[in-house]
Amino acid sequence: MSPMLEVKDLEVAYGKIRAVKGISFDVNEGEVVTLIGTNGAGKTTTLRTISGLLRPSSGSIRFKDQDITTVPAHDIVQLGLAHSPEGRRIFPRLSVQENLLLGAFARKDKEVTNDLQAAYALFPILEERRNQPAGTFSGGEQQMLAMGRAMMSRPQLLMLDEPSMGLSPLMMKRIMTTVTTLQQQGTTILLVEQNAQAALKRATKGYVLEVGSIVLSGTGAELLSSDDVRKAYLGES
Amino acid sequence: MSRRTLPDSVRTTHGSKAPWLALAGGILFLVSGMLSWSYDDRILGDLSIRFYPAGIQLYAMLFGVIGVILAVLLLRRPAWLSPARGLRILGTTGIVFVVWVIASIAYQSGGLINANEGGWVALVGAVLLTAGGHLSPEVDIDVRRWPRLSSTLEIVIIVVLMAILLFTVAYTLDIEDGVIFAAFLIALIGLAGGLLGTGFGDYLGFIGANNRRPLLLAAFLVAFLFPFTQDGSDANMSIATQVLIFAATALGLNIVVGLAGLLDLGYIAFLGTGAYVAAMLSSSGFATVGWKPPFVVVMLIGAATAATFGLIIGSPTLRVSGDYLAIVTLGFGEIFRLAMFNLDGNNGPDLTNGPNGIPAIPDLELLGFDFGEVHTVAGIPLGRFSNYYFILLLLLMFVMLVFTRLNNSRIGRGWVAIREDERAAEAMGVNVFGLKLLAFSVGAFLAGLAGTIKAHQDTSVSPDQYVFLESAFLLAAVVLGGMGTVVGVLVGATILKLLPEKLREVNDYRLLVFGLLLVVMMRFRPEGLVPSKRRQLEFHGEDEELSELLQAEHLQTEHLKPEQLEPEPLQGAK
Amino acid sequence: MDAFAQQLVNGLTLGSLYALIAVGYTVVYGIVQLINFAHGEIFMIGAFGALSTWLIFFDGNLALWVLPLMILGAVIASVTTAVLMERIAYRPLRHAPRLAPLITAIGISIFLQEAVRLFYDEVPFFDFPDAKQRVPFPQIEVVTGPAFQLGNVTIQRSALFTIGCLVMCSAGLWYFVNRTRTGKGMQAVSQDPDTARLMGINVDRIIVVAFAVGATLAAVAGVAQGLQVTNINFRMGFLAGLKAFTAAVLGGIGNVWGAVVGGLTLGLVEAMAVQFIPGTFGGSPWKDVWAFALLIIVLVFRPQGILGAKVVDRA
Amino acid sequence: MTVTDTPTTDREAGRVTVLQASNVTMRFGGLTAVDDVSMTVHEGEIVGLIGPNGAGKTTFFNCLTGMYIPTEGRVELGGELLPPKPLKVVRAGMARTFQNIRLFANMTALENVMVGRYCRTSAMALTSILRGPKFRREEEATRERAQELLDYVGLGRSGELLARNMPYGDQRRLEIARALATDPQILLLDEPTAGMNPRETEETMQLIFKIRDSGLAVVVIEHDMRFIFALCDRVLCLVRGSLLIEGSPGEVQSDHRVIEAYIGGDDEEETA
Repeated sequence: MSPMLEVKDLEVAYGKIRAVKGISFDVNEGEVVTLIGTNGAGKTTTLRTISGLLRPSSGSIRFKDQDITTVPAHDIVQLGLAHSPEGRRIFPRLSVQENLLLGAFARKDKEVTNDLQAAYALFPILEERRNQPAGTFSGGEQQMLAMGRAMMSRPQLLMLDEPSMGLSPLMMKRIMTTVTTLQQQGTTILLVEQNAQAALKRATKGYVLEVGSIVLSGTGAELLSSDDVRKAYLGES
Repeated sequence: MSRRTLPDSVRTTHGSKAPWLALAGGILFLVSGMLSWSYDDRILGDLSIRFYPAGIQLYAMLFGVIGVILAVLLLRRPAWLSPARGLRILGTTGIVFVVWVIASIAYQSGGLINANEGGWVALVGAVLLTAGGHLSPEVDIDVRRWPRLSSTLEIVIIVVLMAILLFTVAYTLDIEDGVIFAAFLIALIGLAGGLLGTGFGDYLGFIGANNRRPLLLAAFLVAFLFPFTQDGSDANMSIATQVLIFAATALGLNIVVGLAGLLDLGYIAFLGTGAYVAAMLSSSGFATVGWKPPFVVVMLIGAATAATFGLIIGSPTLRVSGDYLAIVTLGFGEIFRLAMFNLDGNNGPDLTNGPNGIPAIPDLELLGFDFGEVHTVAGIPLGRFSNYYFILLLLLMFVMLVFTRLNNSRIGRGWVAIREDERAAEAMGVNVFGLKLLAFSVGAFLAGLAGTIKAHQDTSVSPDQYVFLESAFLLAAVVLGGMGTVVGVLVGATILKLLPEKLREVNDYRLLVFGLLLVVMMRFRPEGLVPSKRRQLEFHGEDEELSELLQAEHLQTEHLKPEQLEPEPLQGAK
Repeated sequence: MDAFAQQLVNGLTLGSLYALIAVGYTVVYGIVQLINFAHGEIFMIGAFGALSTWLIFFDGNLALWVLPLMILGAVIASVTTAVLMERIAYRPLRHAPRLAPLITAIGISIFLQEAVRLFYDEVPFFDFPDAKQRVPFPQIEVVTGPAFQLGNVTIQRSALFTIGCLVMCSAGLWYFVNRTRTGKGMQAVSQDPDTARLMGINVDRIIVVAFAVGATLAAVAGVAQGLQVTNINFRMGFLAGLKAFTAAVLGGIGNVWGAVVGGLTLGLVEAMAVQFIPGTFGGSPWKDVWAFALLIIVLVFRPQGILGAKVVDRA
Repeated sequence: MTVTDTPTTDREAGRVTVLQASNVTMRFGGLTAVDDVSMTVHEGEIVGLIGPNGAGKTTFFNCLTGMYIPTEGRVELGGELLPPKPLKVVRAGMARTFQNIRLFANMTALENVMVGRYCRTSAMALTSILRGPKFRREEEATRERAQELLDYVGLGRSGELLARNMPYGDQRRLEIARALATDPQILLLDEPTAGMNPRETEETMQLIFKIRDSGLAVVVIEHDMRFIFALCDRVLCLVRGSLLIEGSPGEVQSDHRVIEAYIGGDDEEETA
């Protein structure tokens, strides 16, 4: 079976500066795959390119056996690939419910209401505050909203960019638990995280990025026990 | 900048035919000059006689001569010249030229049937030239490897070129017929482009860069001599003064727009301020102020008033985003016009005579020199407009001096930094607000200065001279010519003032074409005709080839003439 | 007191007109941060579109039922122009420095004025009047004609029509922005275009819709203006556009309701200035000056405008 | 206003204090981005600022550079209250670089550094137009100083390159040269090695040491732990807006709270 997402020799440049220098990786159905690495390693750029916000300078991206390298972002969502961006990027002046419904913007079916209930079930606090403007939320609540919103498009593959950024340990755990829940419910997940420990622990597969290239890959457990990873990303000497 | 040419495969298979195609094209052009172009002998200076070339036929033959020269060059394949580029320019403009002439014949004499064989032959010739140019290989030329001439010889070349320029300008302005005028301009672009495109242009630029001071001197000498070519006639001198005042004002605006990057849509108001101040303080019987100071004082007051207005309008609005500034200045321009319209004694104090304006402003008199009289120098009479021409030339030189010196200084660097990244500039200690305000008020000051002279030259001021459209024209001169450059604005101002004067036939469509021109320019060449290299990059950020080119240029000047980096183009002493 | 009431009516009428046009500036700005300087011309073309519709189909017929069809004609003309303008001139410049679209806008503005001036009477197959002078606008019955008197206050029928248009358009706009899918999409794009794309929103389409919405309201304003002033001309868009932009800034550019509030405020300020500024600086010759002065004052003290926010927002 | 005594963590009391931030709190609406953070930086010292993304480092940094005025607390530079405008802050002797390089892309390297000299030169409009000897001397001095600084950061031969065409690492160093051109007492570096390869990172470290040794105080925000712990004399760790710990690299590195909050400890057990 071919992988759900297949990234091949991807290169992305801002002007002359190459942020991603020819990386290849794939994500199989049902997996949680994580990209880890320091700031500026090219993780976010990779996700933005997959979801169509950036155009690669070379390389290809295939999703469910379809070449999506040049498909515009708004069409990619409809194929079942959702992207919860770095910094959450919720629509601050819209209410929670409006934010969630925008997540289903691309859908034409009638089951949106059910999914809204599903999102509320996932994060009950969102339902309590459904009419509140999202901009007044705390970081953790915004992250829940962003994830809920991404799920509203009924994605087969969900890309999460730094979901734990700036969150308290408790909230971070809450978010990470949700990642596992979503996986169990059948969503494939591509996770970009700075918190390598937390991410690798849940990942079936991991890739380590350094300055735009993949320097290491393996299963989550392999990477967790790798000396290099422990030194570079887990602060152990 | 992008060089769109044929694929290499086509060029290798058919490249050998290129010189012959070009040669045929050149010969066809030569022949066409001997043929009849028009059945109708009343139009375009009679093109109906065979073997007796008149104006336009002569231009066609010039195309032929240069085409043949380039074709021969192409056959000999010199390593240091690129005839291909010249041919492409020559051929393409040749097509435009012939189409323009044939279209004009058809339009003026009522049908394409009146276009005779000459034009069609020339059209084939032009196409062949273009084809030859596109098929022949590009030669990378490096003018630095051309033989160096002695500096005296270089200066001689500059002087000769300037003399040719003077002659050409005088000739061009003498053409009465608008269509022939335009045809000549097109031919001029094609012929000059064809010759210079081969690499001579780069070489001349190189010589010019090595002799900036002689070049400037020669240029001003030519400008100074221009009135002497007019034999006392005021017709062209009147246009020339218009061009000068327009250019000086546009150059002032270029400080604001091109250097500091602030869009001012009400700039005409500052010119108006200067003009109104001069009018009110003049000895016109309609002047509203009793005080009649000498003109030098009037100039200073006019300019200072304009600069003050600049400060008043600038200080509150320069902090907000650029778009707002554009509209606020537009609003200010309207306020100025309305105020001048209203201040007639019925609505507010009587300062401006309202819609009637202040007429009968007397001619200037400076140091006993009466600008209204004809003076004879070396047997050549110089009329009223020639007198104003000289003082306006001085004004233009002054504005150029201010422009270049501010640009090449700490202040100029600050402006570029602000344009590039305002927040970063501020964080590096650049006084962003102060520099913007400076640009705004210097621009206003210069416009005010120009206005005081304009009032006397026009002999009247009225509100309808200072409408938004005039501001738009000034802005267009800056944009068309090239933001941030002196030469560009001079070119832009000349085109925008000269063409409507000469092309009276299409005068009604003037504004339509103007509007379209702005849109097309912004789409395809936002950096203008003679762009500042840096501006070009700002508009084509993705163009790596261009940025490397500019960099090479930097290195080249550095490498060859270190003192060239010293930004003192107008300094007299070494 | 009567004078005040009279100026209140005048101000609201004028303000309604400004508000209708101002929405176009603000909607487009909210989505693409572009000041569509040529929007005044869209208003002008709306008026000519209505006139053309009348001349082609209903020449001589002044019955009320003609009016909606004239408005429809106006809307078609304006929207077509605006959408073409976006597609041909603005879209290629989406990532250019900000100077470029602004200068393009000036070019379009001049081009459209001149095109109407030169070619309106030369449109083939139709006998249109020469637009180089003022062109009389059909005075539809019921909405023109004798004014109402309320005590000493005169209320023109066309004034009521103009205010009515604003009320209806505002209601329609509210429904569109808040209750339709596309409206929601617009709100999302104005807050965060990149994330909106991730939601599956076609940003290019939303931008076209924004231009179209603005053009629709401007077209209605064009008809209202024609009925009120009884004639139209190719230059009518310039000053109206400038004032409407002032109104948009006044209300807080990017904010739809700001445009409405700003328009009404500006109209009232102008009307009151005519009446209540004493001495020789009062009266109608100076009202435009006061309007622009107000713009500058607002920018100094409250650059974000009366209603502040930077986006298409809920009231 | 009482200024607290020099913090006890300062192991080398007696050195000149360059920058002192006391109890800085920054709120946006209801959100407290920085909560009661104090920091002292001495001459010839490198202080590191770490913390997870969104921990308020950048906000705190912006308070230090005068971009924001803190809601509470004060920031003093050389004993004087930090002036409220970025411009004046630079003149008072503080220079910074940016997280995502903000060079003047279409200017040459030399011109970029010359812009940095702006606040230490004085030629105004009239002087620039008249071009007296003073103007020329100043212009010459500016150029010389800029070239000197390019040499200093190792870009001496790149002066005529456009900033946009320079390699990434060179751009970072150019930004430092430009900042140094303002003659600062203290240099604030925002992620100076982001996106660099190990060799470039090492070179940058040497450069920062060199700057420190010339007597400047340096504050560095960085994510690269190895870099920070090798570079800094003292490290502050911010978490969720407040100061978690301040100490020597060794102390911070081994603090279990830092590992837990930032580097990512065994969250399962910790929060259970």
